Amino acid sequence: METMEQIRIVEALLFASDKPLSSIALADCLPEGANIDQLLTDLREQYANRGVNLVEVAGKWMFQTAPDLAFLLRKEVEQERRLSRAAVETLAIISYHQPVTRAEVEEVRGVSLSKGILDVLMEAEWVRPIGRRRTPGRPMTYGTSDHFLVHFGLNSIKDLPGLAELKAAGFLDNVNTSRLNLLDDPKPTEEQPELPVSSGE
Amino acid sequence: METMEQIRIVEALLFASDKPLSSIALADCLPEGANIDQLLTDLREQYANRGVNLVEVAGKWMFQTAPDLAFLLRKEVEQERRLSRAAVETLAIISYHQPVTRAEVEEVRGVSLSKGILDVLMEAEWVRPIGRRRTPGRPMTYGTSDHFLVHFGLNSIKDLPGLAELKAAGFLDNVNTSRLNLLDDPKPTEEQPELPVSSGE
Amino acid sequence: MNTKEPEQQSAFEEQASVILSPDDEERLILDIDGFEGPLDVLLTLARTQKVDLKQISILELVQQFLKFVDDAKVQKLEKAADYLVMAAWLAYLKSRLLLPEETSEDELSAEEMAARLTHQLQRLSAIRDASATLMSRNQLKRDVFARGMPEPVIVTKNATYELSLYELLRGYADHKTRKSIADIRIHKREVYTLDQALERLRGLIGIAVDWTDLFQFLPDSIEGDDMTRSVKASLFTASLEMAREGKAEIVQKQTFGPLYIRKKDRSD
Repeated sequence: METMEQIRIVEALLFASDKPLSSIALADCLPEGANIDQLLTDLREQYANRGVNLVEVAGKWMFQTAPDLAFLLRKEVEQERRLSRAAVETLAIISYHQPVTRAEVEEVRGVSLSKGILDVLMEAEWVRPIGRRRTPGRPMTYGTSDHFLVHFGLNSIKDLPGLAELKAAGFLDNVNTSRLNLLDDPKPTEEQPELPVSSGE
Repeated sequence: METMEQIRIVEALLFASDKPLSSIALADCLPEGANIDQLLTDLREQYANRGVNLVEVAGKWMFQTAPDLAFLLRKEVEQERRLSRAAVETLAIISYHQPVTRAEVEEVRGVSLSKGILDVLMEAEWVRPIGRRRTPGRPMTYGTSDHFLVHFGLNSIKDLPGLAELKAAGFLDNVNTSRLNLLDDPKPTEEQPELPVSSGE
Repeated sequence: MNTKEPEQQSAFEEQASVILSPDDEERLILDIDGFEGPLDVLLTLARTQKVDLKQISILELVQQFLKFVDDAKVQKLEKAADYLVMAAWLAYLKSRLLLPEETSEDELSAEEMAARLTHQLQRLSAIRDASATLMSRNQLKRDVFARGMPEPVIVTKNATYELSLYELLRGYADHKTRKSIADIRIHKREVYTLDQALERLRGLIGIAVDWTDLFQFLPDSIEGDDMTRSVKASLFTASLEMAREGKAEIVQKQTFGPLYIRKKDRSD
């Protein structure tokens, strides 16, 4: 099979889907030995200047409209109520600090987390429980989902904007959760991804 | 705005839309004076040999997997339910004889219509009530929907082959042609002498 | 560490004296409702010092915060719980900063406590900037869009039924085929029966005097080739029947020639 034919197949599969597809899933539909990575790179190249672009998100591939056309297509999202400032901040803390416990989020923000906020973020499928901390009380830890990556157009958590700077400044070091008791030394806690919540897609 | 930029916009709009778009709707998003027909023709040309094609159905435009690659999408399709022979025949009669009442369908088929058949066809969104006959009892008339046209890739109901064409295509091999000519060969029509049902849609 | 304390202490005081300005304090008429907790208030207050967060005067910040809580707690004591705890801690910090430090192995120095607070404020500030950056990214379904009509429709109702155009046409053709066979059975040809022919012939033959062409007796009302053929056949059969009964005579002078018939009255 010619390369062009293989590209057409990858193109058709990706175009037909409204969700990102992994290169493995795509390769399943190609003849054995097809160089899927090369095909994807070529296809991305071919669409680079079009109204639709091929992007890599959450380690998978999908077509989406070109970012510079957002002004034409932008929609005030109806169902998703606008996130409160508290929810946005909580989401940011969870995404940059993950895995992170509720108490740690509260520590960073300096205020207790009102009940609905985590619910909203989990309902939007941006945040999910990841496991439990191996500390007294075995608190649940939270992190972001693949859906979060797809929504914000990130290939992985490592691509979060400003991550390196935050890290370099020491802002992502272990959070001392003995809040308002700044006398204690922060003790590094070890994450134990027990009780992995269904690793799902 | 350059032509390429306008093509990009049309491309993105068609890609992101959840339904086929008319050239008028597309033109609304373009600068005044844009030659939308030329843009669509160019875009169709550009996608002609790709894995995805730009097609015109029911007078509107949409992207669609290239027909020769449809096999790629068949995996999902297999789970779908199949129509009974009676349902297929009823659908065929409605499409050729529309607008047609239930009683007329029964008369043409020579058997009464079991209750579920029309329901199934309407659930599949292929058949819709069109209006009411101006005859005693004001019976409901039925016809095919735009979805029907989209599903079967027809631009208009007039594109259904006539009996002569069916015969030529070998569909009617066992039928005595002279006999066939005596039968009514309804000309699919789009005119609606009926009283319209609430224009809804 | 202990030996450095006096220096650090003075550093804080210096800082405080430089930055403290009555204007700033007066401008801050604050309400708890507008804030996301005590750290948020502290951050806001720290920003009024108009310096890099690393350079803020902790002493001034403490005083600003204590004043803020004093003003606010009258109205919203319940909500102020977090703020009161923070106020108490800051008051403690303030006393540590102002008083000569006791040496202690276990506790952090006042300087370290202040540094930690500064760090916390910087961290919150940084995460806020990050969250703003995150939210300003192009978001799916808001700024960028996936395929609006995905084709491997798994959940959509529309696609529950599968039917190709071929099957649709096949269905119509099959229907037509069956219908055309049914037509042959159902549409019986109209015929002129033998009884009808006999009745007609018996009635007319008496009127005619001489030999008459059989087909002169054809009814006027018949239409169509089929019916004409049927009438002729029945009249012919009727004429044979009458001849057999001895009520008529038939003559044909040549092959395929006309048949002549006349009444034969036996009673004569």
